[in-house]
Amino acid sequence: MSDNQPLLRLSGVSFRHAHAAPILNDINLALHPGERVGLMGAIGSGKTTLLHLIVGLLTPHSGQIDILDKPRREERDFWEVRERVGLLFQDPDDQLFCATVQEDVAFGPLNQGKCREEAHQAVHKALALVGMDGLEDRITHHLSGGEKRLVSLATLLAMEPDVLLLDEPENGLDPPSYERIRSLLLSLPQAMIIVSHNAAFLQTVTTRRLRLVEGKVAGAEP
Amino acid sequence: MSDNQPLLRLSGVSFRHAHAAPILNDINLALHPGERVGLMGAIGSGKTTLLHLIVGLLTPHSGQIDILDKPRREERDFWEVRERVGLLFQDPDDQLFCATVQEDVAFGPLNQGKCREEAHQAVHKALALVGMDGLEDRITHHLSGGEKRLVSLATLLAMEPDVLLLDEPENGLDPPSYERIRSLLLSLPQAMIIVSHNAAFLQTVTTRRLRLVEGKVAGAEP
Amino acid sequence: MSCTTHFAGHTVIHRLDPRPRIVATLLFAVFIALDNPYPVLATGLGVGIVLAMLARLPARPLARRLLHINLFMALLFLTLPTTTPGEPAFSIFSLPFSRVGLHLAAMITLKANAIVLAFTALLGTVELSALGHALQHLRVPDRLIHLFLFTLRYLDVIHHAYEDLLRAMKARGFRPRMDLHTYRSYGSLMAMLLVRSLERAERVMDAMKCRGFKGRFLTYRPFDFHRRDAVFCLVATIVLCLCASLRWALPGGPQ
Amino acid sequence: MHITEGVAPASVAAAGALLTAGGVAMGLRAMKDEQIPRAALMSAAIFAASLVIRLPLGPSSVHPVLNGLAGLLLGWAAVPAFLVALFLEALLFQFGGITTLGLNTITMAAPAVVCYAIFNRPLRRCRQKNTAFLLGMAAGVTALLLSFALWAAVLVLSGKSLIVIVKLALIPHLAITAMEGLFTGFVVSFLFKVYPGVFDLPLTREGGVAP
Repeated sequence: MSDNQPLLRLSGVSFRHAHAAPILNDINLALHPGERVGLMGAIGSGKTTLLHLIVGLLTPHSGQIDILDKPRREERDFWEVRERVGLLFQDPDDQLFCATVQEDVAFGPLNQGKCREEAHQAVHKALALVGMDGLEDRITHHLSGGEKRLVSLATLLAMEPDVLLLDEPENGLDPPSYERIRSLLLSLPQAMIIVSHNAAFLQTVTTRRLRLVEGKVAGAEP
Repeated sequence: MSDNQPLLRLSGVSFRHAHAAPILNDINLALHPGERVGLMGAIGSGKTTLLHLIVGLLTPHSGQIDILDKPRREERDFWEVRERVGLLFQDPDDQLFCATVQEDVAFGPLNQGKCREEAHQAVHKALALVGMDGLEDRITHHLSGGEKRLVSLATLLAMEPDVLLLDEPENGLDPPSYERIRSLLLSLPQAMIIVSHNAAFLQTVTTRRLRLVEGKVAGAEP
Repeated sequence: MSCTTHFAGHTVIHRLDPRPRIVATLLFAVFIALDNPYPVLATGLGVGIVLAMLARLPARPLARRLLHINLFMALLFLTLPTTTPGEPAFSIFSLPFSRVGLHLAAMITLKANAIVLAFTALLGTVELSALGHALQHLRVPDRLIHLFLFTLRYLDVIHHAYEDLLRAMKARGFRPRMDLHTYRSYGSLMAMLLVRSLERAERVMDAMKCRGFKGRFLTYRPFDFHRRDAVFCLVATIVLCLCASLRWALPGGPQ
Repeated sequence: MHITEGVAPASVAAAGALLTAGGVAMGLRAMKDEQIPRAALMSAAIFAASLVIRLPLGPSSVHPVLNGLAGLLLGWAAVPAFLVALFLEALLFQFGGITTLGLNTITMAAPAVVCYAIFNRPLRRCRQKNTAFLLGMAAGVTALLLSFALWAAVLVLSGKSLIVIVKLALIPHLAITAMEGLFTGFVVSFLFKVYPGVFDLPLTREGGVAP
């Protein structure tokens, strides 16, 4: 590991649902600037749970989460986290809840307290980044699968995050969209954690890869 | 090809959605008793479409489908087909819709006109086959991903089909469930068409493999 | 396939700002729904027809809508004149058709067709989420607007989920019959989709939180008011005034 | 069972609009911003089902109405939910209409709220699957009978001679009511088994407890 401060660090984090076996058990993990970490594991191994813990959608049963040099415990602590750590959901239909692309991408910046003019510029910039500029007025549910994924990513980028958490960003895409997402992720400067089943994809996109097995981070793979 | 009658035969079958390019173009394919055919191809290459055509959920644009020695054209023709050809959907959440495992597995037999007692026996037998006996009263929605896949398979087996069409049966399973599905498929007597992205899986499970490329069956692979 | 599509197009009507279209439609509909003499209703129907032509509404879907309405109207024409007592206008097979009944049925039919045509031409041509935002600009409560927009956004998603499950049921040999098995199966389908909708609602809420939602909904869509919109307002005002003066000037109108 | 455009005279339509405005205000007050997605998704599921599902009935088939179910799940929020659904139906299919929107909302949503008031609490206390089925069935039947009564009242207020339409609709409506009862019973008993907390949701709204 490098000696600069990690953007986020999980120390001894465990999580379980009420009355169930632990899903995550004593997880230790750090993400440094410039890193792109791949996270693999079977269905139900807790990959998504891990991402949700980082942005405070779930609360760990034990352990500590430090993000951007501060310990984060309560809902209020995570308000700042969510403005600087963007989470891409598995299903774009969960992420894109507004009627048009424009409104959806503007939702984050408006919540950050930006005025309409600034939000408008952020929308434009984010859509240009993912190569979807000019589609501001498209109806969200008329987009193709690949377009939805790209717009979802734009909704995150419009908030100018330092970290991206991506839950199966390539899953279910046709070859051209797949390639587009792949090269886009390689071109972005943010540190990332990318969850996927696709070893080949992670191999080309990430700088190191981890596997979740029985609630533990089971050593880095090549 | 063997000289016995094929269970199903597609002759020159083409399909396209309204106002779109053809997805399947002049497909010829036969499945004989005892065969397990693997079907590969990129996302969007029409693998799922092909399975849906066979059970009459979609209607081909041209060409002929013969199943169990009869040409099948209209909805009525496929009523019999659906009782003898079981289709496993990609996403178990599309297949399982009843409150308990028992009700879900009994759904097919009840549709076949079996009485409650007979249906109950069919349920028991099918769950035993997939190694899930004793779970009759579990809430389907609360099962794990691997369990849902096995129960989905049981819902088909309860109808005692002659042919199984399986859409990515191994996708996303953890190693134990994967192994369980693999050995289960090898032990079943039915002829099968198995769609998958996983070449290694198809290699060990199927007797021959085909690939869909640009709407055509592009020659058998070893 | 989408079940939430409007009558898209590029006509003069489509290009108008939705806000004055909403106001004009409401005023027109309320006015026509009042007691009116025949010439006013005929004028109203004429206005509806002109609007439908200006919006170039596609013939088939429009015919289907009008048929739907007018089947009910046909029922009124059969029942009202034969059951309403009064001086008979004519009789068929010695069954008298009363003048009062015929008058009532004719009034309702004219009103309904005039309103439906204007409503479809002016509001059926607005993209639905834009309509929601236009209503927001017209001071409809924010929560009601967001309820509308969310319902609209997820209607197709849920509709697809229904179709996928129905297809899977069909693949397992399901054929709807009039028996308990069918009702129970449809009941399970409905309930399963409710459960999945609730879970999706939680994920949507999570996605909103992740993008900085802190309890207050902020969305915004601007509209532009052009000169053609001013012209539309002027024409709409003139037409409504003419109809109103016709109503009060004619014998039989309110005094 | 919608009231068609043009049938109701202005006074009746205005009364319906006023009542609906009051009900909607109640419904919106009982709902917080973060509960909007949940209310919308549930009402979208109910609305979509009422379009897609066709229950066989004799030689024909009918769509379920589902306002009893909506009441059990949404409470007062059923009123704005039905306003939205009926507005969409008027726009997309010309069922109902713009001048009768208020009347149609009351016809559908008032029975929903009544069902909520009568059946929600017993349902939350109930421990038996069969009781849940019966409560659901009672809610479905009550809602449809009330809706029919309101619909008939609106027609008769609109013109005494329209009572003939009411008479014609009575028998088919009773058949539909029976089916709706069975259907709602099955839905409720499923939810009771799989997701019993779902019937607490309207309450968290009023109590202001976090979801």
